[in-house]
Amino acid sequence: MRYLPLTPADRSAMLRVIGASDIDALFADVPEAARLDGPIAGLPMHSPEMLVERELAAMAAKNLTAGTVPFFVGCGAYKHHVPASVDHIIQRGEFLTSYTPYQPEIAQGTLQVLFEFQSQVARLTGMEVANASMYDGSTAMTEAVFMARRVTRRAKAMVSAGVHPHYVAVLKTLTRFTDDVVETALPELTDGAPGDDLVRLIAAVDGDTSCVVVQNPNIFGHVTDLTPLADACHAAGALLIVVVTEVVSLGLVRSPGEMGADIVVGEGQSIGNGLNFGGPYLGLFACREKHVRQMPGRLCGETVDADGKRGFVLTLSTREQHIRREKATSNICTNSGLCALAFSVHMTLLGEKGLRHLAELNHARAVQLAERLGRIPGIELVTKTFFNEFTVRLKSEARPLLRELTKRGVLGGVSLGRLYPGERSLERGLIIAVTECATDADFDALEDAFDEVPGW
Amino acid sequence: MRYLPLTPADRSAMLRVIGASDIDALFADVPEAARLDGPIAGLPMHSPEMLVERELAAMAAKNLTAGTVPFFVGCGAYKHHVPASVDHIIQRGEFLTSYTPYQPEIAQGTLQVLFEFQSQVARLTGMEVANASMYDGSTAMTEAVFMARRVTRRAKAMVSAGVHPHYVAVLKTLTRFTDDVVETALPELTDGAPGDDLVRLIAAVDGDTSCVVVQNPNIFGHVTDLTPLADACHAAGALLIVVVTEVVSLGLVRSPGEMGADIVVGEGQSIGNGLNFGGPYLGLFACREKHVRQMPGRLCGETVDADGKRGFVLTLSTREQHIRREKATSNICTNSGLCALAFSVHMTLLGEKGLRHLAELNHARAVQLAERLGRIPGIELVTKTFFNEFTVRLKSEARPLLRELTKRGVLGGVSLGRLYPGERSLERGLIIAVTECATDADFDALEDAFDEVPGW
Amino acid sequence: MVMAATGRVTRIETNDGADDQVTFTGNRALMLEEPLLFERGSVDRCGVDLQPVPPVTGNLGALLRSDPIGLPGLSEPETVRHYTRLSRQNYAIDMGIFPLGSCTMKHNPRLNEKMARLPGFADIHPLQPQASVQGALQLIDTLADWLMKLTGMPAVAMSPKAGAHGELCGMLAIRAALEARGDDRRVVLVPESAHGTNPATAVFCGFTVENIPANARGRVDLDALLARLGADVAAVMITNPNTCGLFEPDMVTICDAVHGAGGFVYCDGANFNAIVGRVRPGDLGIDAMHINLHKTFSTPHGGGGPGSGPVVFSAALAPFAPLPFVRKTRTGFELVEEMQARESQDFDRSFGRMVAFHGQMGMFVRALAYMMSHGADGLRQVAEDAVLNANYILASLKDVFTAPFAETGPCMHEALFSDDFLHDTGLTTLDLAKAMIDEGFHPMTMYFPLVVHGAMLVEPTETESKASLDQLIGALRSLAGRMGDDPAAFKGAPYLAPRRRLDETAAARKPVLNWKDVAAA
Amino acid sequence: MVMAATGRVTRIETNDGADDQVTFTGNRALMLEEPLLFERGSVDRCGVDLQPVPPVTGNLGALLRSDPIGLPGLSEPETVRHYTRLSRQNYAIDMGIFPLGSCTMKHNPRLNEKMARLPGFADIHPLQPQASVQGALQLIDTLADWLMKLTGMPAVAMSPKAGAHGELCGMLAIRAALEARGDDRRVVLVPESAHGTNPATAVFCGFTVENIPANARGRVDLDALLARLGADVAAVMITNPNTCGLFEPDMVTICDAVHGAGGFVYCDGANFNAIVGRVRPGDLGIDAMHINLHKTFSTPHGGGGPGSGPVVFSAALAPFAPLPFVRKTRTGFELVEEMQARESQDFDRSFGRMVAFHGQMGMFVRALAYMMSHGADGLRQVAEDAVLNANYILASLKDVFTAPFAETGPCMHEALFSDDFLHDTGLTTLDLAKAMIDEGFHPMTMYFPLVVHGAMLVEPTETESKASLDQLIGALRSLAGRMGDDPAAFKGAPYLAPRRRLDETAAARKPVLNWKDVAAA
Ligand SMILES: Cc1ncc(COP(=O)(O)O)c(C=O)c1O
Ligand SMILES: Cc1ncc(COP(=O)(O)O)c(C=O)c1O
Repeated sequence: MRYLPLTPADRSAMLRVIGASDIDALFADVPEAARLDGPIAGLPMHSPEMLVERELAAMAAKNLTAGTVPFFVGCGAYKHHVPASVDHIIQRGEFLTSYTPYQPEIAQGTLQVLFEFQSQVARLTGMEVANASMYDGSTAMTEAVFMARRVTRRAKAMVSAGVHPHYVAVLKTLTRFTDDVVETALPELTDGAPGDDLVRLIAAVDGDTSCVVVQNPNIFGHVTDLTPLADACHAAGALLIVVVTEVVSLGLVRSPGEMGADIVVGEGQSIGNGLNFGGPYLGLFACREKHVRQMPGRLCGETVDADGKRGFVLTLSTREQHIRREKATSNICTNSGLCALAFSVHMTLLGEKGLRHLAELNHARAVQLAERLGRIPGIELVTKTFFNEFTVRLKSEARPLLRELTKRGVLGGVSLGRLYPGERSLERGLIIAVTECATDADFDALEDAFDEVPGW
Repeated sequence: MRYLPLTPADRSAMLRVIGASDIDALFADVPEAARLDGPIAGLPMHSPEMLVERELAAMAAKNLTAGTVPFFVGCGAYKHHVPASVDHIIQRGEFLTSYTPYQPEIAQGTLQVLFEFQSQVARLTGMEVANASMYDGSTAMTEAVFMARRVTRRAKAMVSAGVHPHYVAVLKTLTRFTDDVVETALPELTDGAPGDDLVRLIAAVDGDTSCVVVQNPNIFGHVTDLTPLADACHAAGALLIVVVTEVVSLGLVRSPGEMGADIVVGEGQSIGNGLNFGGPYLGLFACREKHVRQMPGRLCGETVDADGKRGFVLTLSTREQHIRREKATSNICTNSGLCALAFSVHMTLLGEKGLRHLAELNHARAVQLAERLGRIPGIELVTKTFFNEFTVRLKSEARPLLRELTKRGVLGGVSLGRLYPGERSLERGLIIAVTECATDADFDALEDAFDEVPGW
Repeated sequence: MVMAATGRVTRIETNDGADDQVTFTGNRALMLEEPLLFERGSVDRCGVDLQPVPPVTGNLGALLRSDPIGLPGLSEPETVRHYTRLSRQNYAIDMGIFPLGSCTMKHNPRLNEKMARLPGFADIHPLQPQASVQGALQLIDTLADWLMKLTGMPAVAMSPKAGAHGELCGMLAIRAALEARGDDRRVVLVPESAHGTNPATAVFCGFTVENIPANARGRVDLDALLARLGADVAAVMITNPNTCGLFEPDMVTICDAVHGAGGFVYCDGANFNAIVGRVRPGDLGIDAMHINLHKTFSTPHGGGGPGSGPVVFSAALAPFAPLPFVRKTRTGFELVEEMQARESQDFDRSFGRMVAFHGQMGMFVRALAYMMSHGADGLRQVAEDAVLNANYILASLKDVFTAPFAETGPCMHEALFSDDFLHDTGLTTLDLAKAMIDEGFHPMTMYFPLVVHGAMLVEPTETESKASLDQLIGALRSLAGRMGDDPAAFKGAPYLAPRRRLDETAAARKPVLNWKDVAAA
Repeated sequence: MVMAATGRVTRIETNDGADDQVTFTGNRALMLEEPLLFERGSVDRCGVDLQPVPPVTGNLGALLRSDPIGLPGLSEPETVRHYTRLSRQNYAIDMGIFPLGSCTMKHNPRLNEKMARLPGFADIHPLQPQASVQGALQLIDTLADWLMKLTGMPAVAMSPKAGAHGELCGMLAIRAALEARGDDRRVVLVPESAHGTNPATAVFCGFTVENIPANARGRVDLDALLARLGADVAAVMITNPNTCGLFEPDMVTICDAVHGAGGFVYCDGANFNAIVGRVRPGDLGIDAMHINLHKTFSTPHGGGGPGSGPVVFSAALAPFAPLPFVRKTRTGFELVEEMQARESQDFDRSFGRMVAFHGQMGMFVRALAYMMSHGADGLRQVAEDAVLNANYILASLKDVFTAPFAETGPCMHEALFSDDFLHDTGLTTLDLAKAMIDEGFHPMTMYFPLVVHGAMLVEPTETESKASLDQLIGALRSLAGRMGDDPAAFKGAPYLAPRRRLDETAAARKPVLNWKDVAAA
């Protein structure tokens, strides 16, 4: 087998050194009953690279890829162009096939990248410190709520109706068996939605509240000024947790830090990482320096070596499971290191100038499409203040319409019917994302598809 | 522009250091009349990576790719499966973006690879020394004829009728303005063709002959024992030059060295390199040690460093243009280094065991297809002794038939009509190549296509 | 360090710390110093070209960001060079043996990377209509089928993002199953040899953890375990093969006893690579086990992640598995999300969603490519060669290092040593590790598991050749010898790496986690 | 060296050659020793899996190879590691500035690599029916159009495989043109500063070469050239900008004079990168010029190749251009091969085919991607920045090195220095070069061109940042200073590279070009 270096001759020579009669002797501890005497039935035998490639390519060919069709799907994962050099760099064996940098003297490459990544994320979010990544945005948000509890010693988390429903679901799952209290609400498919939501939160935040969790831009694409909410939180001694699912927005929109956030979590996929059908993605986690010892996940810090040269190491590990075990701030071990590298490389290529340009381009294109769709009878624009994603109310249910658009080779967005199954009040909502990848021809194709589908 | 690091600020700072008023001052030597005052007209301006990618992908999409259709085209370029690890390694920046190893202390990677490559090629061809590559098989053959002239001080090269017509054309072009004499003949579309050809050559080789050039397997796929020819050459004091256009054959067929060749040249594309519409390819060049100082191209040799450690350097450079100028053995400078690396990596993955297996597989599949096609009325098998490629005589002209097959999504081979334009005696010949990539379904598709095309 | 870019005179660190040689750049030939991105780049540099922004008036008004962000950019050439130089300061499996016990650093086939990048997998959105991603759902279903057959378990949850996330998945299912029968036992028993994620996970979902000691043979102390079982014990989290690299021979007994006492058995499957194809954990009686695709099935670690941690379940826990999951239908494949689940009988007891989308698709593709390449026969050989290599290491070093459990018989996929052999040298496992760096090796896992003193856990994996093992063995024997002769030299190691020994204490005392322009400040 | 694999004790080479430190493996942390493939592998090892061979009887009989071939194999993990380790012993443009004059080592964009690997370009056969490769022919035609417009020439031959092959193409066309008018002049004038391929090429197609001296300003000695022109002079081969990095100001005069005397002007376009977008060689009156796509248009050098050397032609030479070539038709694109050419009036004078197929498609894709990315505006900036960088180097070093032609004004894309400044040190350009290696740089081109003594030709290219140039300048100034102080140290350089200075004389005296098993022998 091509991945196995040992030859039959090697194996017998080694068995001799070990003093074992045969390979079975090494599995002597396995109870008789559990020993398998041959390959497991019902599975194919080994296969040449060429045939494996053909079989997988055949599966891949059955999927409609974002790059080949008019594409407007968002809601927490976005189609952006990733420069070819990003993929080249993350495929360098020294990055791809290394482990967590536990031996810093021969892991300065990974460590410096993490230090640079943390510094980029801190600036982007307007916070003081960021960690070396979490699994994704949804798990990062849950970790933030737990961190807020450790910081405030309070159990009640209030979650905005504008937070991605999958994120809320994850939080609910993880708090289902703890005594944490999670208060949330359903969004309404009416204009200026976030306003009411924020009013509700500001009114309700109290001395039992550990944190208020709000997403900006929110699930409908609404962008809001969170300063009043931050003030209310701080007045009540609660932390404001801001969730960002489209990090490109931070090139154009005021940062959560500037608006008063205490913890910022986000999904970093948009920068440097592909859609990958949902994973691997990149959880961003940043906060105020004063709370650093309550942070989950890995942290890379600066230090010096025996000769006084600057170097980097993993630090504050006493927060982590491999040292602190049941007292750890989180159980996370493997994180999203390589996705963080891709993010950092892409962000380096962009730089502040490129990021602002990219963000402006995304916004302008979204505004253009929103105006075009707004003119179509049966489509009402719900989101008035947005970045690159907005919600419309259709004259009929959105989910079946989307299926029709798909048949016409257009991926038109995400239906609220899929995100909020069974919620009649939302079923006519459609969320449309527009990035730099969408061409005018794609806009035309979307409009035409709307025309073609009979009476939705 | 993304590839240009200088900022406007950098540029003016540097101009100050130089003491130049502006950039134009640096182009002062250019005659007024020839100065362009702006971007050249009729060409597009700079373009984002994403748009360049789309434009080129659109062109690529117009081509019918070997991997997606039943494919039987050969004649000097072959579709083989190249393991993914080969491409990964040749994309390592340290290999991809380095130059000819003129500073050996920091080019040991490239140099050791070349030494290993030379050693692999020598073994494969059955020769004593091989160089570090030529452009491709056709130019390597021409260089071999010139080398034979230097060695024998004779001017007449006799070329077998079985040599690839493009190779012969290149030789004729390069000798058109020298006093070299090239004798050649047209192949005949009859059985046992190479026999007659060899008889002719054996009879004709004489004291004026510098070399006899023969291809094995020949253009029709015939494999022949060259020993008698080698004896005749040596008796006449001429060199035998053997051309191999499908190196995989050397895993199964007796080596040219064993048959008495003095120089072996070949096209190495089959191992490690893709079809690439004809280039870049890999010229192989090997010979007897006694002639090494007459060899063209680069040679890598073993030596030691100041501490006595083994290392490698380019050597015998006094043969080369950068030292010897008009007295050089060849004008070649840039060669096919990276293609040689790909060849060497793939050959390392195969090893002797894998190469023999691959060759047996190719041969067996070709035999299977030949038998199937032999049973089709209107198709006559011309080649009886072959490796993975054979020639058939059709009941009508082959070239139009191939176009018909192409319309049906089958790339059925190469017509002699294309290789020998205007030669009526050959126009019914079709050369069919079969590699490990061709499936039984591909065989069926070819047969069906023959059926479908009306009355050829 | 800013200076290094423009060239401050710095000394070459010679291997003995002397400074008889100087380079202006601080570089050492091919070992190049690289400043921080923040020192190299600037906010006005850019390595991308983008279409012009169409002239439309935006709608963000006062929400527009006005503050300088402070993100440096670089042109593409500078970017490629920055990261290429940094990468060269890393050790990696592509460079040599990476014998980190418990981490399973095996060869990462490049075919897998190629397959994961097929647009049909890499360029599809998790929320596309299901009709447009049937091939992706088929791939997940196929991988799930492999995992169930290899483990002999009836169900699998694919969405967990890594091993620890898989543990969470398994323990949540146990919590849900207990709740479903109105049982609120809270104690989870964890052997002291367990990986840190086990206790951390248990606590994360509201359990309380109690440790079970290891016996003199490096296995779970069966008597202690049985003695502790009772009405308050929700589950036992046990690693098999365990973190000493040993198979738990009493696994079946333990499972029966735990079940008998009304509890569940969670198996940490991080070491599944030692037994894949030779033993099906399901045959031992476990209830749940996560599988690190980034260990056993060779998806690359990428310097810390991403991973993927699918969890297989027994019939008892299957109904509580998380959402979403893939189901085969007459017409094709269906991604079962909330709504359908509510409707369907058999899944209405799912404990819910544990991640935004459907898991680590990119890792699924790689793992399946790896499984298909090996096949059922190859995977069995994987386990055998992994175990053979580890025992070869154990047999070749047990006379120079202390091998606490060698007397109990062969090990599985990793060889455990303790530091007793160092007692009279004044040196530690760490000193040995740093000396290995100069020899061109990545050290083994240090100080884990906690059951032996100064643990050194060596996991060669099946993708190391005999020659590679012989070189490691030779070097370790040579070091063991030299530690006696010249201990001082070891305290100073490493000498030849990009950095000498780094001060981790200083880093933690006053953490610098975010670049601050010293010049500016 | 076999031993290194299994671990012979070898000394660490410290920077001062002392041996106070030892590693067992011979490795120096991340700088790893790697034995030869022939020492690592064996004929029974294999890194591929193939379908079984169907049981058919072959037809090769006595032609079957029976002898052992002696080709070692390795498993995939060992193969990836072997080549990864070797690669790390190379310097490359991805690691730092590579200022090899005349070689134009500029950044190689990864977009170009990606595009060249699109199956639509990489997986098509040169002999497929033309209807099945219209996109490929379109790409060649598009690239040809760019080249003609950038050079201001009416025709281009795409098939030459590299620069020297392009020279051959151009000189063959000149030979054919002369022959067509029954003129058998044989002399080709070549400036002494010319690259070695120029004279070698001229002789290769039957010309005799005469050298033309350079003048004190580093340009062709116009008077000498004019004086030599006459009825026997077939052509002048001239490089512009020339290999001293200087523009030939008399180019137009020269072309007129040569034409007046009935000869042709071949221009070596290897330095086109200095003027692309600022000057069209066609406007200077030349007849033929090759373009190294692997220099000006950034296709990677790959450690020695492959390259690509299209040749542009004047109207006078166009009819003699080689076959095959691409022609636009009403319906699409046509590859004009022999037969059609015979039929067509305008191409029946082609000198024929110079390579088996149609040239370096893989390089064409990369070069076009590069051109489209830059656009007409960006390419002009390329030339300007290349020239600016070179002049910055010249201005920053001319006081410490000898810059023979600095007084004549600015240079173009490369700065030339001679070794006069070394006279009293007893050191050579080579010693300086080897010392640069320890500083982490690839040296500049040494001892070329031959017109100045101990030449050092520095070509930074436009893809170097100012910071990168400043570091190089700082290091060179520092070295220049130290050469006086401690010459001995320079004679021993390099100290920190994978190898110390290598003995090239020994290598040539008794060449070892093919591995022989010393053990066996
Ligand atoms: C024994 C054991 N359990 C659990 C884990 C955690 O897995 P992950 O890092 O994928 O979260 C690891 C990983 O190191 C492990 O070795
Ligand atoms: C001035 C000059 N002419 C010609 C050549 C030959 O080009 P190639 O190496 O592509 O054959 C070179 C390449 O180094 C060169 O620098």
